[in-house]
Amino acid sequence: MTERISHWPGIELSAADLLEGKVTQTRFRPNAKYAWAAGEAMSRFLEELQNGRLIARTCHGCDRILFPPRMFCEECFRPTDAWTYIRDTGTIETFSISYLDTDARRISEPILVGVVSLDGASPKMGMMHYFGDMTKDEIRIGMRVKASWKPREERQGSVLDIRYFRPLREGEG
Amino acid sequence: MTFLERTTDPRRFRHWEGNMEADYIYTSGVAGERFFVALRDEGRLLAARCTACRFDYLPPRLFCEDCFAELKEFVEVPREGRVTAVTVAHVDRTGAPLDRPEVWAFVTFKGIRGGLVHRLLAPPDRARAGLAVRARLRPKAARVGAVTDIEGFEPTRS
Amino acid sequence: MRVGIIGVGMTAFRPSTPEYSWKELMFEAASRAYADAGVDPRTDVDSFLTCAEDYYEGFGIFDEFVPDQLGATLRRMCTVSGDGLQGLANAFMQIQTGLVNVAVVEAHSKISDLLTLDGVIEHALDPIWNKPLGGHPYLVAGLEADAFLRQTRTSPKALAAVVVKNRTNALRNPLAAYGAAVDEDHVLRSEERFAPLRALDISNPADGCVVLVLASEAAAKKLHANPVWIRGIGWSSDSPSLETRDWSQAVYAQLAAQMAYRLAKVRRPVSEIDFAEVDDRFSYKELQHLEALGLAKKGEAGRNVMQGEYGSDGRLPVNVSGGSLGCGNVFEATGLHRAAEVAQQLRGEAGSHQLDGVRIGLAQSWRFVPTATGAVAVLGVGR
Amino acid sequence: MKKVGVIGAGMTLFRRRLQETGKEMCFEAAKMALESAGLTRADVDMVVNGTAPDAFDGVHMKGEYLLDGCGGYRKPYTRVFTGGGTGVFSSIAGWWHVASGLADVVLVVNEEKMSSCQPHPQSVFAHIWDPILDRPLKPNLIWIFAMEMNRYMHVYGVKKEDIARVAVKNKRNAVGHPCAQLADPNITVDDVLNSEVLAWPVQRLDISPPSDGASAVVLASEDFIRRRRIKDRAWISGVGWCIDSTMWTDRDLHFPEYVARAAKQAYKMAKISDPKRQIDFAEPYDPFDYKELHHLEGLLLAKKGEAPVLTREGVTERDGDLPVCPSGGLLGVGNPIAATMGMKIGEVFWQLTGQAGKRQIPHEVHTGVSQAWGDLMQYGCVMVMSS
Repeated sequence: MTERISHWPGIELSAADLLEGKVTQTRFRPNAKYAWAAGEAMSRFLEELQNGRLIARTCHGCDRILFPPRMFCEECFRPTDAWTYIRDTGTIETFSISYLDTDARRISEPILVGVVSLDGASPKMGMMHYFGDMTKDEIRIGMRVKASWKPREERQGSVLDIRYFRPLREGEG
Repeated sequence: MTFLERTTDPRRFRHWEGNMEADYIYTSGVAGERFFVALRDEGRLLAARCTACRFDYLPPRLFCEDCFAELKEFVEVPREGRVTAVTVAHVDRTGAPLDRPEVWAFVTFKGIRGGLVHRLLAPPDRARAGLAVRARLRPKAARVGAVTDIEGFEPTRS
Repeated sequence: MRVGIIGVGMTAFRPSTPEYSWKELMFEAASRAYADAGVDPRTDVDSFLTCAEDYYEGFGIFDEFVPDQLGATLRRMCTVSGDGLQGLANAFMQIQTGLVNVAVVEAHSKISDLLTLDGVIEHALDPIWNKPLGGHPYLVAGLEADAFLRQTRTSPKALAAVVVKNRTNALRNPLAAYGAAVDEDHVLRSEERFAPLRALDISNPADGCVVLVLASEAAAKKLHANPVWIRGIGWSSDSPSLETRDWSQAVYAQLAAQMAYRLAKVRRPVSEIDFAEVDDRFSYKELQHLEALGLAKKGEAGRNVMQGEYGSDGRLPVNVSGGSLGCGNVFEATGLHRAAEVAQQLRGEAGSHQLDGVRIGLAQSWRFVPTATGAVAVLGVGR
Repeated sequence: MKKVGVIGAGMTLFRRRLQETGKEMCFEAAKMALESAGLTRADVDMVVNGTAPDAFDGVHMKGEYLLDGCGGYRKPYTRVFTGGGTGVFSSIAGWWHVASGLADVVLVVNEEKMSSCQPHPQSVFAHIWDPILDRPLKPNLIWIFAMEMNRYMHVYGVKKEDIARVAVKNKRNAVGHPCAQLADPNITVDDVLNSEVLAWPVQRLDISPPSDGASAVVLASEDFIRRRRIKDRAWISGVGWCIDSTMWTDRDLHFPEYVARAAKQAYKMAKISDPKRQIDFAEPYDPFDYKELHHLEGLLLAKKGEAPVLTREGVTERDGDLPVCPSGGLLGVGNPIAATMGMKIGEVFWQLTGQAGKRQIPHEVHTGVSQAWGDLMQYGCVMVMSS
């Protein structure tokens, strides 16, 4: 192809061409707003977060404790069996030290974020969250952590009812 | 059904709000750029000619959707067109009721494949297919090179 | 190789479903379909397809949020960004290759999660030529309805007859969201929206989910199923550009029907098709589609509906389910709902709206405003 | 099952911003692909479109919007979408259109116009996460990669410099690619390691750039290829696709099991029992440098944790025993998500038919594998092609 084809289509624009309107264009912001029904499992999950607890569902088909909770087991394809609380302590499975916000803008104080597998749920089951009360040099995979909850009156039924996961202190757990 | 247990207190069901919004800039593209520059600077409407299929496209296109030829030749669209279909909208773009209904038309031009969907600058009772119309443009100074440089189509005689 | 539908699962269609997440709604329809087919999705199904569009759902990549509730985890699964009948067509092709023996097609609407439906449909308009004008996207349907009525010399009363028939039919369909004892007066005195269309000419949104299980003839035999055969399927699109598409007829439906009839060896649709479920998300669309499908002569569908030919006891029952006007607009699930309805009629399991002695039925869908895309499936039993 | 061949390919330049509308880009790529196969639109029976989030281009139902540019006017046309996996998946969908016997010739056209989205295409990636579990944390897309990369490095003790070698290799390979956005003949491992830290362990040069672009391939049945006496063809000998659970925080991210399952499906169909021996080169999905390694292991072309070693030893260089991303990949050519088909399917076709010009693998190759990855770290699709 490289030999046979002399012309590769595409007209490149600079940032200025586009952003300063040097080429004709239209601008638009869609009106796309949602209120996703949380349904059976997530409504209860959010309610329990507001209570300061983490809740899971058990599946007797595969004998797992599923977190985040769901009303059906994806492994067995059957309805899950019962609600059960799990602990708010766990282990850092992986993490990142992020210098970017959602819009790819640079921030000076990095965000510590990662996945925590939670004690009481089946192995490797957990959630993504922030980490705090630790520095970017201290955070490591395998670190034991515990949820730092917002005070009861500030909790709204959101994953943000947990501020972040902080290092587990000696004697805790 | 389906699940082993169900919440029966409707107050316990929650929902979570969010959006899928962002700001967009759409380039007019290769054929669009030709059209909108001519509209903005010269007040002309251009169609793209497919020499193979022997017709002229409005809106102009980079390619013939039928024979897939690249279109490079542009011709001017006749000033007068005809209304092919009309509708009277009683709600605005968000679905909210309008105080005064808006008239919209699909306008076609002799010898042109396609046409333009736009506002019909005529009262609802005059809006009908077959009406002869002409594009009313914004004043040159107010034109930016977009389809809104055309204010709409107005009847050629009252 | 013949391909048949061996399982049908549907939830009820409802204006909103706050007690279900989208996942839970899908799980319910899937559970019903698998029970109906007698299959275990974890071991018996080779491929899963879902039909969805991101902005309807509110997700950047909806495909991510599908496999668990269908039993598709660590299996073949994909999204067809199209109507349920396009999903059905792709499952049909997968089975025809011989690679897949049993396939599952899912389509749903969780449109009550979307607060700004008008805004999202507007976002489908051409961003350069149409969207900047600031009109409501349904004006496209208003313009097309005007062109249809005039060119076919159809009376606005024919549109009212479609609405009356379908909303009344829906009263006998327990799944329908919008069954109502509507008369002509209700329709013709309802609020004007996009003249000539009035409020009751436009279907209302509903939530719901439909899952079908498909199998090759050999696999169906192994599962002891009694399939409804997909005798023919077709899909096609006219120009996406409002300006260059054909405004006088539904070319997409005509081409899709040609393909489906060719595969089904249907030569004279009027006499060979026993009943039809066609897209009626705007009242005129039912008439326009019947003509495009060759089930009515051009310009005659309006007169026929007024004469009762499309009623449950008419010559060609159309939208006995209640259609979208009666069941609700379930967006990408529309075509799959119609295929499910046809399959249930052919199996004699349509309950209080069961038709007598039907052997071959047609399901047709359109991808709604602003598209010119649609699909057709011809389903049959026996032979 | 009808035998299916790839008989033509085309692509536009990949650039941060192109002036063409999405449908114009589609047309340019589709026209090129048809011309390279010696066909016209009239020869095409059906069309498949692949394009990733609507929210990049900023058009709801953008498959419908792109339809005429893809050559879909008045033809059976379908869009398929499996996130980043679409770059290979749309060709798999094209394959079943032909292999089923329903079509003789299928045009597959993929597109992405990421420059429409302001202030940055990254904004759109905020919507790919679970609205209740993830989105309240305001996640950035790069977090996904950072978390997966960190886990991979941790479990297998992989060093960052071995990962950086992938970026260097691919950006150098891209020097011969006429469409490349980020080719760099002089880049070094130190450049990558010294580039700006975005979300540790991910640095600026670990990442492929957002791009505008389109690509197209033409697929045809064996009957058609013989009838038209088409010489330049590569046969599709195996396809596989697989999705893992939505619940990505419930599994170990060190190994892409879903890729392995897809690969096993494709190898079984292609009658490949020993992929390391029977596959001559690979185009795995490389939006980030570590992903190439992750995917080589998923494709069973390296043992778990072994891909960095193969890379360090030069095995994956264009003149190595197992050339990987000879096109320059996403890291070098650019990453207009679905349109990366130009490197994943297009390049394998060009390599197998000896048309890759400056990028041609110097030794003889008969079998290549391409792979793409998508959704929330859960989608794998694989295609094996043979000359």
